[in-house]
Amino acid sequence: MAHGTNHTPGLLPQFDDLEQQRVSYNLGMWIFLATEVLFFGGIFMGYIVYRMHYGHAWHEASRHLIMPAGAINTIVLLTSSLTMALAVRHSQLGQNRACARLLLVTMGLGIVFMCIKAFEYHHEYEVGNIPGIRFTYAGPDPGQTQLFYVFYFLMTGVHAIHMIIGVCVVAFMALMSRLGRYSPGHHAPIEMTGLYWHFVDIVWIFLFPLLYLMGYPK
Amino acid sequence: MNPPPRRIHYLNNGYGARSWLLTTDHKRIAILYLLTITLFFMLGGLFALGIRLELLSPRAWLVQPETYNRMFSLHGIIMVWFFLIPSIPTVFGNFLVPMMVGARDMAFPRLNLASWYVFAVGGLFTILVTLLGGVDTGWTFYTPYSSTYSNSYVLLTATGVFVTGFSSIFTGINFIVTVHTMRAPGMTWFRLPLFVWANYATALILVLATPVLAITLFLIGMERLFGVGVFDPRLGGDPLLFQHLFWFYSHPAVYIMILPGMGVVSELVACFAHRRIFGYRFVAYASLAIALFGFLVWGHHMFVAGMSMYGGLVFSFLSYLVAVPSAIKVFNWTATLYKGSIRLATPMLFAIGFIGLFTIGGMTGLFLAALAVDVHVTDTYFIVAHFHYIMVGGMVMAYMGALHFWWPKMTGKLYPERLAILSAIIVFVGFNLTFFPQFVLGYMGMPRRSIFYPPEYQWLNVMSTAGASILGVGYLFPFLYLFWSLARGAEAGPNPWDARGLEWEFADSPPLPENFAETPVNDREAYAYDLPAREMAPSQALARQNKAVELERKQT
Amino acid sequence: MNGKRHSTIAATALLLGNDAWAAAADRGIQFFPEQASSVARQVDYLFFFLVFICTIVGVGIALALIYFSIRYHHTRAADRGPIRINTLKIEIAWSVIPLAIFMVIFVWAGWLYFHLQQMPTTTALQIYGIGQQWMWTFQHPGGVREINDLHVPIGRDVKMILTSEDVIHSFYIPDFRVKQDVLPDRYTYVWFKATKLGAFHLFCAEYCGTYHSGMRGMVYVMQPDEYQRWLAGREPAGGLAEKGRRLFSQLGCASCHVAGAGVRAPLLQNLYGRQVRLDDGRTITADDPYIRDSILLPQKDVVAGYPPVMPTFRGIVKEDETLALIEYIKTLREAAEGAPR
Amino acid sequence: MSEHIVEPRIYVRVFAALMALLALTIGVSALDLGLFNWVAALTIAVVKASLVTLYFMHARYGSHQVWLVAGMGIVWFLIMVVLTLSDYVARGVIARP
Ligand code: HEA
Ligand code: HEA
Ligand code: HEC
Ligand code: CUA
Ligand SMILES: [Cu+2]
Repeated sequence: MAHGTNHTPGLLPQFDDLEQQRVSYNLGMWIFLATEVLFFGGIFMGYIVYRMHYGHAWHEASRHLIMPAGAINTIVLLTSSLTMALAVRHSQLGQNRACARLLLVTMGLGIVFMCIKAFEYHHEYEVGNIPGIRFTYAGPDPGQTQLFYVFYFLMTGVHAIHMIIGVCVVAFMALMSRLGRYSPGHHAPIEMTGLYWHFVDIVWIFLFPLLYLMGYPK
Repeated sequence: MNPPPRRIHYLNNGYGARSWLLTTDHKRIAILYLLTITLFFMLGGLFALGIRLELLSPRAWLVQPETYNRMFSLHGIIMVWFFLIPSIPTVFGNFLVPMMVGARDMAFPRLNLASWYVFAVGGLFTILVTLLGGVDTGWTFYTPYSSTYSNSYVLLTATGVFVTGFSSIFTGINFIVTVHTMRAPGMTWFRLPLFVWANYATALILVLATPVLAITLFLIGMERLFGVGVFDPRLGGDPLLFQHLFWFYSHPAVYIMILPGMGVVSELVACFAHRRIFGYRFVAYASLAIALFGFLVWGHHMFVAGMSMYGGLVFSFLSYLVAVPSAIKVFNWTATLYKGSIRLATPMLFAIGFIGLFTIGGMTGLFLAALAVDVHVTDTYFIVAHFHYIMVGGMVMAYMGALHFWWPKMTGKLYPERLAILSAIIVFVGFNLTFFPQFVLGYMGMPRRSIFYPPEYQWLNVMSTAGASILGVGYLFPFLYLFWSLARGAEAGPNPWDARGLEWEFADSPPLPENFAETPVNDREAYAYDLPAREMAPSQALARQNKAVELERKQT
Repeated sequence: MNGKRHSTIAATALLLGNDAWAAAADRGIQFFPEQASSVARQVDYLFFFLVFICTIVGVGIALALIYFSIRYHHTRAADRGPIRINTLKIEIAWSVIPLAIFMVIFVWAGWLYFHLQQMPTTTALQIYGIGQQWMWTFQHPGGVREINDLHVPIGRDVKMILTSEDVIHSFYIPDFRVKQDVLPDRYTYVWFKATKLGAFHLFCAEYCGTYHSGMRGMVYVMQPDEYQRWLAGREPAGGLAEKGRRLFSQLGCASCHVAGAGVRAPLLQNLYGRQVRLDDGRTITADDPYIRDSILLPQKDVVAGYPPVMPTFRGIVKEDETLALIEYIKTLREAAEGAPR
Repeated sequence: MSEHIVEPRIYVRVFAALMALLALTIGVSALDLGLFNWVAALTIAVVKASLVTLYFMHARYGSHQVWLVAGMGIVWFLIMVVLTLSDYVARGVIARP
């Protein structure tokens, strides 16, 4: 500490006590998540407009996605959210090792999600459904169908970027936790990671029905 | 007697490049921002001079159309995102918000520093674009021109602005959290200075609007990279969707560009009228109301864009609602002067200039929100005049006012008052000569973004150019004498204006690295000009000396 | 051409070296646009009203600022006691009174806008306008085409049907106080009734690229008989509909849209203006955008009872060709039995 | 310490509810309910998201600042959607649901 005004471990100099610090971090993270809502909101806005505009073509196109893959991924992500919530709980109780373990599980599930996603992307590539890279669709309404895939890749792609960031952060947090950097009074970073992870999960909760289920029933 | 111990403050607390580039001190970060945005202001101003020079003639006499288009695009982009949006929040907001609430620093000092780096990276992108040959889409990036047809560095520019957006978001988060959790004892919400309220409202907009700009630019980038048609009608997209998303950000963004200025003016008017601000609560709530209602009116930029008539009516109506809180502010400032004890120092001149010019600019906004009139004047110089009146006549005036008002606090020096008054007058005159003719031009029908124009518009353009050169001189002056004052200016002392507020009453000029020797306890309303200014407690002076000795010892 | 004299680049010279410049040049110094259409005066009244109100308010505020600055200057003795006015009342007053004024403006302007948006019906002269980087093409009903200039009769409603070949443009005649953005792949409309003879500027008001400001011309308002003579003097080889008829067979439309063709497709006689039932149950009026969509986006609105087999002609027919086809389809009035005409 | 520590039991229950809702939304999508498919899918998604927010993210135990901020994100998104759609609907672009 530059001026040696306080000595509580983990307490940053601009704060008076750990409680103020925790509340600040928590609030900051929530505000960040609100910005994320609007960031995704922009794409969702586009989705809504075109979906209402090109209902038929989008309906058809949606059926070509691998719905079971999306469903499995939903299960994977929801499970990872559970393990994340439990990890945060352990860190609240000061059980750093248990926390680290659960964070690793969370991270693992995140990686599973990414693998399934990669498999799907690969499939779309094989079929030739990736606009701008390999788009060979030849059915009716090519423009509108392409637009569906544009949104599919935009939405899942931006989500996947968030997942990658999330996996990295969770891995780092697991390490820090294992090193015993946190205590019941000071574990705001873990909590924030948890908030972020759950948020990314929530985005997927919406993406799944919007992208995969709208083609059903015929 | 011993020589007084060397006074330690945030400026002499380390000199190396590291001590600046790795600083987490909000005051130093404010200085970093000040330098950066001054650079961008000069760059943007240079382009403005280029525009004005070219428009001396109705034909292309100085540059080619390609170049002209790049000039106004870069002018707009740089002035908006790299000067005006960061201007007051990141310089004075950063410097003052923690001090005004009585905190040692922002809630997230490292995030604060990160925001400057992110800003600098975005700025480098933009400078790179400028060097490579520029961008020609206008600051509005309308599709499908920007996504498909433009042959300029749209992608790089969009990346630059996208990156800078994160700097806005970081700053916004910091402000909100700081105001919520870092207030000193006794600093209740309704004792906060109005500058803090204004920056709080600004931060709300920064946080809620900027991500939409980010995603919109991201989509443009995708379109340019992969040729996918999110906004391209040829591929099934809708260009109006782009406009909706862009203005959903950019209209609130214009309030980002005025609210902090309003906050500054509240401080200046109260200080130099030596009076409690009239209708404190109304002014505070008006800031929040502007932030909120500002999100409901974006469609007024699209009245003739092919939006539905119904949409036009709704957005016009809402635009009138958002004008009311601005009106409240103008009336309250004016009323504050009543029965005041007025000193017409430089900051006050800028503040009065702000009120007058903002009123003109705002009231011409009412013309634009009037549907049938907007049909005629949209995309003409009337618009250009409208927003320069608000942004240059309003916000830049407020920025200059803030610079003069807090310069003694930031540097500990006084600037030469006479020269400063002279420059304020030059700026005012030059400004009106530059932009008033543009209202006339606009109603006559001269389209904006035009290098060629019919000859009958020439005389007004010549007037405008003449004004711009006067304006340029007016802006050059402060550069010189402020620099001069760093070396030669008189010592300011903690409270040269006899102002109220924690930063004046409890902190030195320049302040200590941690702002206050001990956390101040606030026992008053804001703007308690009816009471004498509070003195720093002797214990504070003592603590300061002890600290100085301690630092001295460390350095040797 | 006097263009060379003015500019070094040929393109600029070309764009700017036309008669429009000469015509504009003798206008001398002006402060105010001419009122050359039926709505111009109405818009100006509203404008003057706004100027009036805002001048009063603006001057009032300025005077107050100056007066207080002098009266209460710190060097002068003055009453500086507390203010004995009910703050709440005064705050409410200066919120509500401006709001009331704003509402007057809103209603007035909204009403006028509504008027501007009501397209004139049958009697209007319909002119197609196509914007492209960086010129205007106008097509009169007879098929007469002109570039950048627009000739219209005085005293008659003119309805412009506008579209763009590439980016967004904006059709703007300041002296008429009308403006409308022109979008690719979509029709937008604007109408005016010229009330003054003469030449008026026509601008592109939406930034559209390098020569955006060169994308302009003149609107010539003429007496109706003069306009007719002008039209007749430039009668093209074939009218717009004639061109459409040629395209109709060239593009193979006729192979489906005739009675007894292999593919079962609707006959197009009497289509224009009729109500069409679609296979999803909607009913839609067969207007310009509908026919345009039928050609360019056939799957969007499929006629009830027909298979959705019509191929899209997007990318195959240009905007002006689409217009010609539409114009031709409009002429298919008689309940003919065989192939059209 | 004002922080709330949630029992694992509750987490597991919430998780079970989420799984059930997932099954439900897939199930409902198999039935042809017309427009109601959309209503159902979105309602279920909103419920799921709320569960995650309230329990996993502890919003339920959060301060009203947190509620305010979280609410703001959603309300602002709705502002964007409602006003934008008001244009599209009035333009008649969006006809088919
Ligand atoms: C800081 C920036 C700023 C601010 C604060 C504003 C404030 C306002 N603006 Fe402005 N505007 C811009 C920057 C700004 N604008 C820019 C950059 C553009 C162009 C973008 C582009 O296309 O490039 C633009 C364009 C623009 C348009 C679109 C024009 C067009 O392209 O067709 C409209 C239309 O409604 C508009 C309206 C308003 C209104 C109603 C306000 C109101 O908030 C103003 C409220 C204030 C007052 C009204 C003054 C004080 C009031 C009184 C003293 C009350 C008494 C008055 C009476 C009773 C009459 N603005
Ligand atoms: C946000 C802030 C902002 C500011 C501060 C300004 C400042 C100025 N602007 Fe700007 N302007 C915009 C925002 C701004 N503008 C925007 C958003 C557009 C729309 C762009 C678009 O259409 O896309 C625009 C467009 C615009 C146009 C219309 C171009 C067109 O449509 O064709 C014009 C024309 O006169 C103009 C002029 C000026 C002038 C004369 C100034 C003056 O106030 C500038 C004064 C400053 C100086 C003169 C420089 C001072 C510096 C020095 C003197 C130092 C000298 C330098 C060195 C020593 C290195 N501006
Ligand atoms: C392969 C056969 C085929 C060709 C070629 C074809 N059409 Fe069609 N057209 C159809 C069918 C089938 C329909 C009815 C289903 C539908 O609306 O898509 C139709 C519908 C239409 C309609 C709407 C008719 C109504 O009653 O509402 C118009 C207008 C039209 N076509 C114009 C054209 C034009 C112009 C061309 C040539 C450029 C053309 N068509 C070429 C098969 C064809
Ligand atoms: Cu066409 Cu500008
Ligand atoms: Cu606006």
